[in-house]
Amino acid sequence: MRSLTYAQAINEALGQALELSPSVFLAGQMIDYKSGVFGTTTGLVERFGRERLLDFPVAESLMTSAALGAALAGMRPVIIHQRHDFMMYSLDAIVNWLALWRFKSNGESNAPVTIRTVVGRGWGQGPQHSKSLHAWFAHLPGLQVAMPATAHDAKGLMLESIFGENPTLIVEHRSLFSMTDDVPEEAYRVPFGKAVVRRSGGDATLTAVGAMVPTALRAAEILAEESIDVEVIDLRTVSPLDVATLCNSVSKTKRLVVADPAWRSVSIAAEVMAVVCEKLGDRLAAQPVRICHPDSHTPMSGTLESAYYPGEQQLAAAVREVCGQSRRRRPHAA
Amino acid sequence: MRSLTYAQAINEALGQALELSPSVFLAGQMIDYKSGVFGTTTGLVERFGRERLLDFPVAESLMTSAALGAALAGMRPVIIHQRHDFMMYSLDAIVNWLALWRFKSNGESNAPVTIRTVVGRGWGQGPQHSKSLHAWFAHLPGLQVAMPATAHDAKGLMLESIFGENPTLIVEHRSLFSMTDDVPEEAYRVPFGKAVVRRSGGDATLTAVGAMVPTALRAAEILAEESIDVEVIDLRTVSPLDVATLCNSVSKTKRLVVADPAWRSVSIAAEVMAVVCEKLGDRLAAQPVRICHPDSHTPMSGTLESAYYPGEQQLAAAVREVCGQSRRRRPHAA
Amino acid sequence: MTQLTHAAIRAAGRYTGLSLRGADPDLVKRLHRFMLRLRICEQALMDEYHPADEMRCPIHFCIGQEAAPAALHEELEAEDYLFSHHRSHGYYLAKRAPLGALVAELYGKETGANGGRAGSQDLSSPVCRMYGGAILTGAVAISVGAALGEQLRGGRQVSVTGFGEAATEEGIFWEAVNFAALRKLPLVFVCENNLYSMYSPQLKRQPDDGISRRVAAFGVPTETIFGNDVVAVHQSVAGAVARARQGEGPTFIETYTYRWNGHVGPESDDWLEYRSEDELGFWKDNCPLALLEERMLESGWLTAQSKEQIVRESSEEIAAAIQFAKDSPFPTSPDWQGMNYAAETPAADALLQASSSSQFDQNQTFSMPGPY
Amino acid sequence: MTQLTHAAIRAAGRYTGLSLRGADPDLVKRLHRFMLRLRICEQALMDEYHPADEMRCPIHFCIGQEAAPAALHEELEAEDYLFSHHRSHGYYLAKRAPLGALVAELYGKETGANGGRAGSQDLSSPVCRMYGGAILTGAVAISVGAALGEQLRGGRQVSVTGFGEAATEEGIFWEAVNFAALRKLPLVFVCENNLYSMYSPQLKRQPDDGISRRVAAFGVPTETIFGNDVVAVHQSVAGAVARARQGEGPTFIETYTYRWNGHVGPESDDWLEYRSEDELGFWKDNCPLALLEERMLESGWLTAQSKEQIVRESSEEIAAAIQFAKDSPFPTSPDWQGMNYAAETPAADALLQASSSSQFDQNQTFSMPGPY
Ligand SMILES: Cc1ncc(C[n+]2csc(CCOP(=O)(O)OP(=O)(O)O)c2C)c(N)n1
Ligand SMILES: Cc1ncc(C[n+]2csc(CCOP(=O)(O)OP(=O)(O)O)c2C)c(N)n1
Ligand SMILES: [Mg+2]
Ligand SMILES: [Mg+2]
Repeated sequence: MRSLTYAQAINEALGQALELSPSVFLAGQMIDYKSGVFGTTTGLVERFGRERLLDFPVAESLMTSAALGAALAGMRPVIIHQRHDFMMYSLDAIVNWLALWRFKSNGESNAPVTIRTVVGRGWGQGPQHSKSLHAWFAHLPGLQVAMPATAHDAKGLMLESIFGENPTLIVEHRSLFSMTDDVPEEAYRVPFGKAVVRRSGGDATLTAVGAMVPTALRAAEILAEESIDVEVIDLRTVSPLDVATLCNSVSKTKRLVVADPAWRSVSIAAEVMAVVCEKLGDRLAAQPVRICHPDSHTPMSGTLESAYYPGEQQLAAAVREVCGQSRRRRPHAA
Repeated sequence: MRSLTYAQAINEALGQALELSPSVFLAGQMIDYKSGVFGTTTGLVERFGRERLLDFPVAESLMTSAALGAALAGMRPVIIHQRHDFMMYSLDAIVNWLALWRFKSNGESNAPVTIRTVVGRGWGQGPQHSKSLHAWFAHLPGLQVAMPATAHDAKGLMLESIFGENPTLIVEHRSLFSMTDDVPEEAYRVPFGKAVVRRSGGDATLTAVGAMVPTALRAAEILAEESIDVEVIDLRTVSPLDVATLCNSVSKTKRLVVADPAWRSVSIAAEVMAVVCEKLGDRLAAQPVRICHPDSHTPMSGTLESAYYPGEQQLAAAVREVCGQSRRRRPHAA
Repeated sequence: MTQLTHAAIRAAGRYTGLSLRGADPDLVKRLHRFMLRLRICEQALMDEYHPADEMRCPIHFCIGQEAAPAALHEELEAEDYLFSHHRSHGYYLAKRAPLGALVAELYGKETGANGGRAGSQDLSSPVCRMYGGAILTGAVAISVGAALGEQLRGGRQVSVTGFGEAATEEGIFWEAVNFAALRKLPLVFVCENNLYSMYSPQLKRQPDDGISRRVAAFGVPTETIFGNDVVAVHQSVAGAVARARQGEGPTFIETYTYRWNGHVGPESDDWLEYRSEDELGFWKDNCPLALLEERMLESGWLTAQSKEQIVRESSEEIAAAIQFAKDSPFPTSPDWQGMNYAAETPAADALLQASSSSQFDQNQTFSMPGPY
Repeated sequence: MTQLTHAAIRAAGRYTGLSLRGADPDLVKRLHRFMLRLRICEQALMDEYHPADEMRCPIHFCIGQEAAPAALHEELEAEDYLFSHHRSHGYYLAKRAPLGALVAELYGKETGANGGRAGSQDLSSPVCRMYGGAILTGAVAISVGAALGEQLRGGRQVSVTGFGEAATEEGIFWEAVNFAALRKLPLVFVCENNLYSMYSPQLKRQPDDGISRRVAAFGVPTETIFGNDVVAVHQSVAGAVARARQGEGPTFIETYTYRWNGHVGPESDDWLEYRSEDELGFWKDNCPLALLEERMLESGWLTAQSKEQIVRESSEEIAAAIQFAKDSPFPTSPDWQGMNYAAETPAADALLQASSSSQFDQNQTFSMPGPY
């Protein structure tokens, strides 16, 4: 099958969406230049023109509200933030309006707005350019949150969001843009709320999201050489969360490690641990472990960045810990 | 000892802070009228004048940034939001500036700003007037978050925040304003990160926060009549979280119920379950349970409000569940 | 008056400018009827509010501010968009949304405009394209998007947004003005300057009484008018809506008016001493209904009898609406998930293929992004 | 030129207005030296950036925009506040913060101005009261607070905030202007209008080239000036700072200028074709240094020799700073908790009593709050 980078897959999804329906338009700063938000919009303005790719003023808050308003006029807007940090200006629009639009209209009016947001990690982006607040948005009713880890899912979740009826946040990690995957040519969908088992194993469940998925897979490779058999789950969307896939795996392995590229406290990792413990809390063979960023803003300096971002070795160590903690008795199949 | 309402205790704390230091000032809409934000500022303008109680324009974002700037000039600002929902406009100022001010200055500059925010629950406040996003703020490094449940703690945490060096959010539930407690007259402090055991018991740990604390205590009374002995923990601050007090209790009771007045997913309740399971996850006698608001915006209608907000009966039922689930063998003391 | 301001209006004494010369009598009668009906409905709701205590939600009444909704009622098409702030009832009725559903909403009933989910301050009627909300200036920003959507799809509909003078203190207001001017959107701003944000007077919050001047500096045409002259308000609104519909861009209308009732709820808040009896008296003396009725009586377009009939009909209408609300059932057994998320995906079903799954190559290396 | 705009400046041809008449030669020499030093430092950093790839952070250079920082360098006291956006180096040096610490910060070293935590775009020097940050307009809003703090405590210090024309698109900018005007704060806004937000020209984002007109409508005095005439910029800044210090309120200065380098990083971004060679050529021809040097050479305030000396000294200084940065250690073993939270509470320790504990009465009933 055809291989595309994550950035190319997004670009293709956007191009197909613009083709499929005249109600789709994109808005964001500098989306109509060749640089095209890391290549994800490059070439689209030549095909669709400036009335479908709006280079928006630096007014993130209005951009979000305007997307909601345009949705009322039948449009399916996609708005784009070059950094997740920039969209902090738009939180009133999201929290008080977009996410509760359907609710306050008693289900009569939906707001199919897609918000793309890029997490800046890398090359000393520093504290105002590398946040990822996916935990916040997953706390919020009425909004869906996707964190595609592969080019395949980036395209399918983008299309599912644009042509779905709920407002959606798509969190894209800059470090994933150059990674490749098989990507079908047709306009296909990846559903919300369905995690995928990226690797099967019986010794421990390693749940990861977004940029931590490739890291988790590398950790699993390391552990395989030590005969530790890890099941790697890619959540794909953090709202809704696929509790069934999670619990199926943990009821088999009885051991859980969660890898989440975000601050540790009150994170998606905490939620994953909570939903698993709610169901299986008296049947775990080891205390669950989460591997996150420290509860600290992101430092610019390379040495501090290395200490800040966990890698495959830390994940592997965490899995060894949950496996070694109790006797290495293989749990019976659930 | 002297009894004050929660609102009176806050009023006294603010008055004492204004007296203790000329660098303290308050800002917020309509704080200098007799209504005084539910009585919490009534009478202060007569004592301290309009240059220390600034009736701010309807510009929550600027108010927050201006508080930070004023702190750089040596002030200790207290800003006030009549509803938590209104401060959504100020999130850029908090997330990208206030909470990371110390960090980005490498510890050279602190921002002692206190943000008071009122959660509106009750009398059909509806979806834009009853949110409580304390989970969000507890996820954020660099910010402290207090949720005083009693008049005593409301005063002590307010003073500790105003004269401490870290930016702090104080979440006040409107339903607590009329509740009384013993409140010492002097200007005293209540530390951050110290939970309090409001009632001891050995059968289950019931952890509550803010407006759920009185509810939890009522649930404990109900259960006491059934000879279920509940330990009620009032977290008091959700950032920092007092993990030691939590784990001490659960290692004794082996059973955990968390009551959190907020949406269920990715909540403080999830974090409490996560920190407990991280330490004790393979030693629980029952799956932990959280009692939260549903993952839904707040309806206005009274019948829906009643279904939305959990009460003491639901808490009691949850405790019965965790106690009944496994054999009622009393765990040995830890 | 060179520049219209609240101070200038007070200084000029009782308003004498309302003129029916050249006006269409039917139009004037409709404006009058709308205002009188609105007044009677609001008064009935205020009277009913407390003794019964069944409308369990904050309500911001609009007695004294009937003119702008009346003008909008006249000019807006069914498919036009009308956005409102917390003081929503006039705007709701301006879009011809049903009175019974309004009152039932206040009572939190399933038959309410929003099934009792929203209440007065978050009221909307999507089918009538009226959308309100309590967070200041939020709906103004959304109204820009509806105008943008119409412009992008080449529609003929106009977007109108009504709000108070305090809404201009939120930064997003100026983002809205900048963008509306930049794109010449089919948008009408209606700013009801009633002097107060709750209890705080404008000059405590803004450097001067010159909102329109500030908006004009962005290149948006503005009109400042005495807002209790419904004929003048209607004329401004009609012109602005027509220009917007013809693709001539946005207009900002500032109507100077005054709220008689307390900021929220039916009871007076004058114990807070934020406004003088004199001031309130001046504005009651400049009642938008009375100013119009004086002229209509003179010209014979209104008689004691014809007024009495409107009063009777409106009173009966609101009484029936209140009864309807009281008789309606409360919502039960909420489906929280369905209330917050749509389950169906008709567009995606029609346009997209089913998902295949991929074979992600887990051995490829992670490349840390470069400089920017 | 009636109204100064980018178009009018281009149309007028090469600038001829720079005049040294009546100027203090020492002042002019200091302005020149500052600009030349800044130019040389930025150029050296640009040259060093890529071959070495050791400055691992996004840097927004300011070649061509040296005049405003030079003017501020001249007028600000040590205790005055200076706020900056992402393009921070000129502002940092304007507050006399040490060059070595700047460069070490870019290299992410422990000896950096912020210990390598912040980098170029989030740079600050609290001890010199210079504060930057990369989120557009955020620092403008904070600068209002510093001015408010000074006003409330009766201090004499002035707050100055430097930013680009795009910062005025964020709503919070207008909240800042409204409040600064309302309270007549000791604040100076310095808007460097360099025509672009990254690659997007002003007229693609704003209805017209009239930011100052919009600000003036809030009652803030404004000055629009040709920003590459450092003498004019200095005069404006000096007047504004003096007025602010005397309690006469805020001033908004818009300096029309141009950035020679790419938006971010040392490499050209002209492959994006967002600006013409002609336009860049025009502005290089109107180099703020060259315009000044021509007049200084005429008046004998500068000679080839004296310039050569500044070049040599500055080159040595930046070379030493780069060497210092390279030789400095990287930060190690981070204390995440301490980096984000202060552990000490000196004020609370001094002013507050130890906590007693209370006996909360758990039997009191919960009272659901009333209407509002
Ligand atoms: C973001 C936000 N901040 C504060 C409030 C509280 N609030 C409700 S109404 C109001 C006054 C609004 O005044 P104005 O916009 O002039 O409208 P009016 O009530 O006078 O009709 C305020 C401040 C709010 N609803 N939203
Ligand atoms: C809130 C926010 N949105 C977007 C950006 C991305 N951004 C960085 S610099 C820039 C352009 C700024 O232009 P201007 O303010 O004119 O300053 P200049 O770069 O021209 O000096 C933008 C849009 C940002 N830093 N912050
Ligand atoms: Mg008003
Ligand atoms: Mg610029």
